[in-house]
Amino acid sequence: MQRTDMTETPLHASEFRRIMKVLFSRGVVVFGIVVILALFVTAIFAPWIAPYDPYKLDLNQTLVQPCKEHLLGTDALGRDTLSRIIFGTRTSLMVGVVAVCIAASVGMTMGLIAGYFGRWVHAIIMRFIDALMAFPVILLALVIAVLLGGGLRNVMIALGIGLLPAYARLMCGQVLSVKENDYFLAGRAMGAGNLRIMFRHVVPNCFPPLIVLITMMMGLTILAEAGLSFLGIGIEPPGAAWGAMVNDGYQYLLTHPILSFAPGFAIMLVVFSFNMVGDGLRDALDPRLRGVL
Amino acid sequence: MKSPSRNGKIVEVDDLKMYFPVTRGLLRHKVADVKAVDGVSFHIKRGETLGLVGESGSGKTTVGRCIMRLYQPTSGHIIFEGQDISQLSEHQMRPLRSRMSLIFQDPYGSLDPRQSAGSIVGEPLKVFHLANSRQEYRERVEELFRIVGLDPSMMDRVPHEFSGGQRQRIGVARALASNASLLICDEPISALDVSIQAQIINLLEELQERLKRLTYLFIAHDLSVVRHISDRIAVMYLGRIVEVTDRKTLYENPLHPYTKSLLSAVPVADPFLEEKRKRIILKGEIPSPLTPPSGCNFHPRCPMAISKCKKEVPPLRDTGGGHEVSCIRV
Amino acid sequence: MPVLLEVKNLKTYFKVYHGLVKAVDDISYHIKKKEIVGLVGESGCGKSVSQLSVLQLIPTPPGEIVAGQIIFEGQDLLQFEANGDEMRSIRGGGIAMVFQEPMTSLNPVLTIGRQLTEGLELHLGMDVNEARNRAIELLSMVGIPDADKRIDDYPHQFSGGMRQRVMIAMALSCNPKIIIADEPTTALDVTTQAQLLELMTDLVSRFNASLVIVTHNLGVIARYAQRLYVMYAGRIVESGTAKEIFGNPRHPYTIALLNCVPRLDEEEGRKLVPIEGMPPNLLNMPITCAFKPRCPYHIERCGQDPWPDLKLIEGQHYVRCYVET
Amino acid sequence: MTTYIIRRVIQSMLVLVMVTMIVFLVMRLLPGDPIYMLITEDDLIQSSEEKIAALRHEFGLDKPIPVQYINWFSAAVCGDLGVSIIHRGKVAKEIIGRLPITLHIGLLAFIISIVVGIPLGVVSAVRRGRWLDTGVTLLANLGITIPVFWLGILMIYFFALYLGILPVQGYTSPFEDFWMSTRKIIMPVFCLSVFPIASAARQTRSSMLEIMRQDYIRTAWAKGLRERLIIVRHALKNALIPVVTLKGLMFRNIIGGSVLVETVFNIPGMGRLAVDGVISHDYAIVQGIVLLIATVVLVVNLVVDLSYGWLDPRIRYG
Repeated sequence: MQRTDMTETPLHASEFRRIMKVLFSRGVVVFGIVVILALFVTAIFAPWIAPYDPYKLDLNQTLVQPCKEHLLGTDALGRDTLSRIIFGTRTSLMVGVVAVCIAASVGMTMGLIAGYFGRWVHAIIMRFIDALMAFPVILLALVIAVLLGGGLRNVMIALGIGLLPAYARLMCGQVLSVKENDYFLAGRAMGAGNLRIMFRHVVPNCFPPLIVLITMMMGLTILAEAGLSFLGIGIEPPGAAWGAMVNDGYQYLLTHPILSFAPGFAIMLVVFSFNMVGDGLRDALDPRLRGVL
Repeated sequence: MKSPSRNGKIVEVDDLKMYFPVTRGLLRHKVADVKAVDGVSFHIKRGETLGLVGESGSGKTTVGRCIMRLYQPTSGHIIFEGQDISQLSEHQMRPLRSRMSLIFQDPYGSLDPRQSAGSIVGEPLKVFHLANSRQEYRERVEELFRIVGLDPSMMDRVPHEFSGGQRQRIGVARALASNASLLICDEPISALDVSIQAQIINLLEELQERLKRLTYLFIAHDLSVVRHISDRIAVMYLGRIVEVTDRKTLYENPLHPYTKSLLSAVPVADPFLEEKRKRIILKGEIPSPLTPPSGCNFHPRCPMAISKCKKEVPPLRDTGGGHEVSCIRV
Repeated sequence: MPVLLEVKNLKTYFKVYHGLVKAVDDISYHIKKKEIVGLVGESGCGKSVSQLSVLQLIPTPPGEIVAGQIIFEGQDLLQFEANGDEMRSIRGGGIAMVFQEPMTSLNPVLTIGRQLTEGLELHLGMDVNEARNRAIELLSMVGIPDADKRIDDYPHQFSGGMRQRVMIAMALSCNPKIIIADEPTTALDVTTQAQLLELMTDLVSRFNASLVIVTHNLGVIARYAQRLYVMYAGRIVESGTAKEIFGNPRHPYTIALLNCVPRLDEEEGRKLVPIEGMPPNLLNMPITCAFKPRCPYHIERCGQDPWPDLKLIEGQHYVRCYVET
Repeated sequence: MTTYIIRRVIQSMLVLVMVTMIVFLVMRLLPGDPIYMLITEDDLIQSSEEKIAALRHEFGLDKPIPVQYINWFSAAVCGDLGVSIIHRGKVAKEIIGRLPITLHIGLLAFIISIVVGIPLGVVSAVRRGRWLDTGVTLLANLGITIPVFWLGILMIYFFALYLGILPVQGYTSPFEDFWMSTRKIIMPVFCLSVFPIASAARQTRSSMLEIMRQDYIRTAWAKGLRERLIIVRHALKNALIPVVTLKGLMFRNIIGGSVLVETVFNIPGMGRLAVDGVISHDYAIVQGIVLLIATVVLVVNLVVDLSYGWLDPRIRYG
């Protein structure tokens, strides 16, 4: 009821300020933002923050329980767990950012083309997306990564392919709904070309939900990367990845549970933060998206 | 007041038909046509306002969009400024699009929410390369803002910072930007608050007085608004025009039974008059344009229908003085 | 005729992000038995909220009925718990509503029959068969052909006008004393609108019920209502019989409203007089007259003193204005 | 409705063909000679160039790609997915042996996620803002966050190693020893169902809140109905429509999760087989599994989509 009642009232408050206010009014969102900022800082300044060299083996100091020198203990090769977790932020973030960029750019382009041109273009692209969606992301990424020959770069490509359907579908749906609006018709009525309509009117209006999806997807991507590296795929030893650390620690679970628990907790913290910020952004940018994303 | 022109007619529509195919079943084969517009002929004189009135499903919006060539008509001719545009390609249409503009019903959906008001109004200038410099572009946009009664300092705001009435002014400014001679106003006020509607109606009237050669096709469902703003009025029912007349005759001497019932359905804000008015309440609902009735498609609801009405499609004929009606009983 | 419903000093406020919206601010009105009353105003003037408040259907939060009394058949409805048993027996049973949007006001996944019979089973204690037969009867009463077949259809299989007929049947089903129709025909075509209003006023008198028509369309009021209340910015600014108000409008807002809409019977060349400015923002409103910024007649006092009281002109005609127009 | 079903079935078949094409092309076009999928390493050492060429001809690998695809596809339809290197047997046979294990755990997790997740979401929406809602929302947010493999390890540490009330790992068929089987799958099923429960609860909650704002819910209130009736009869069915879409996707995620969970709990299911296949470059196995899983996912999606028709009359009569 109130929604219609308020429509005649021009909003003077700045949209940006309102979004910020909604975002920062929720504890978990602020928490998430802080964690994500800390994550970026840690990744950039890892060599200065980490107390030890994460790659340095010290066979005199293997499997040390948490103590003053090694807050989270050391692993079977005597490497400091905390330092390896700190360096692991680089792996997680890089995979997350690059894979999301790949997925978003390819997926959005496909969705844009499918939604804008409709008909058989839509049918072919969307059936292809449906086919991609039949494969579990982690399995698809596993296969692609191995076929491409392992390594971090290929994991990023693999996750990018695995996650692109979400972007394609969202973009396609957004384009279709934008096309329903009269301003799309207005563009055609004034004789604006396809490219102009697409990039001046359609694309900008698809962004709010995509920003939300990208944030949410960062969490999912990091989670998937952790799963892959848990299975032993991705970064080559001795590089540090949280998933691999959980797996390495698994065999010492009975005596040194911290080796598995600590990196796993790091994964959870980061993914949780991205999810919460994504939720917050969704509610702030466009409450109507609740339930869609 | 109205400026004369060569043949005096800016638009001539001749036997326009617009059918939308309906597909069904597995292979989405065509099973029928929605006869949205089914043989419509009319003309608009330069500088006048033609009101096109009808209920939802009457095809009035489709007529407007056919003239704008947002649809490819199934058959018939549309002559705009002496040129038959009904079969032109999108490429051939493009230069003509600067000569005609559309004003939409929904002041919210018709403005791109991510663009500033200034760039919405200025977009036709860019599309048609009407401004030679940034300076000229800006001046032109500012002028357009003033013409429609908006403060040019609001150019950088986005649509949601405007009220419904102001948004509709932006829509009018955009329609005027390319110096169009024909404005197709598709229900331009029905989404606005009562107290705001008059502002837009008056704006449209003032514009026509100031820019002499401006012609309106005013599409609406509200007879009193159409009668207020139009010089002549065409009444549509189920894809056909049933009556065309000037505004005075429409109210004083309507001939078609549908026009009569439409007039009687509109209540007047005067209880003394309302007590005396005769009310004609139509039977049933407007049939689907998918399966229009045979003959005169108004016959199932018509209080005057005879058996002949079921068989023959009544032609639109002139009863004198440009008063055209399509009914054999008149 | 005895008074059936009396609303006294009702205030319904909404607490929103930017502040307090006084959607309904101290309104009083009454409805007599078998009367057709109009409630006129633009969108956002609080006319719908005031009606939803009667049945305590305000979404809480953000809305809240802050003060007032709603006396229906000797009981103050505001004493009842919002979704408690007493209130629920009034809803549909004593006072029924017809909403504006026929497209969204019916549940898309339930059959028309199910939506009609549930009220009958609840309020009139009918069993499944009785309720179904009564529902068919009601549907044909509101002019739905083949009611016995169409009762098993879903709302999307009906046109807008037909859905609104179903809504009317639903409202009438439990023999309420009052039907509140909130913009019942705004979303519909003119001829359908005429059909439905005609049907509704006819059925209401057959059922011996009263009807409240909430609308922005002065013509509808002039045609059907015996009395009306004009609302602006959450307040009643003028009230009286239709003939009193249309014959002698006294509040500047009522006058402006009459002058700004085109009329079918108007003289050639008549100029509309638009109401300047915009409808008020109900957020954090001043205590002075909210129409003052748009009012051509306003005097110094209007911007200083709080809203004037309603004062009697003659008969039942009241107006809330400092200025003698 | 019939048209709808037939159209969906045909659509799914088209998607399935697309799936096989993707699998085939990925396997063929990526670096690495497919011939190595067909001959074992021992053979490879002994084989001469001619011998490989002969094999190539025998398996039709010298034919153009489309022909190869058709041959491969017709073989796959008949259940011939090639020969596994490590397992030294028909791939199809190997996979069929593992499939029931994965489905046993996966389907249980899927059902649990529906039975638990949706009511949680409903309750949370109805008690919006109360402590119950806060609790459910927090748990759901954690549930979509926690890495399954890590959760598995936590549970093993706590329930198996620390408390010692559940077996650490492994799998026993329920037909062999039902009690043992159940005890062994408790943890894997729980791990697998956490994410789908959480996302179903989140989706149901937000969709319920959205529906409760609709006009027809107001109509129902105005009729004087009881809150419980409004929730169950008027809101729930509408709210489930978007949830159903999500559940289709969820099944895919469960199968994906089983790759990790089977590794953690050392369960000899398809996921484990796929990981082993990938690590030992046994492509025939991987190809077969991917194909089978995609098919199963598509079938489940189809069933889910058809249940739309039951929920939404607009589709049933569309």
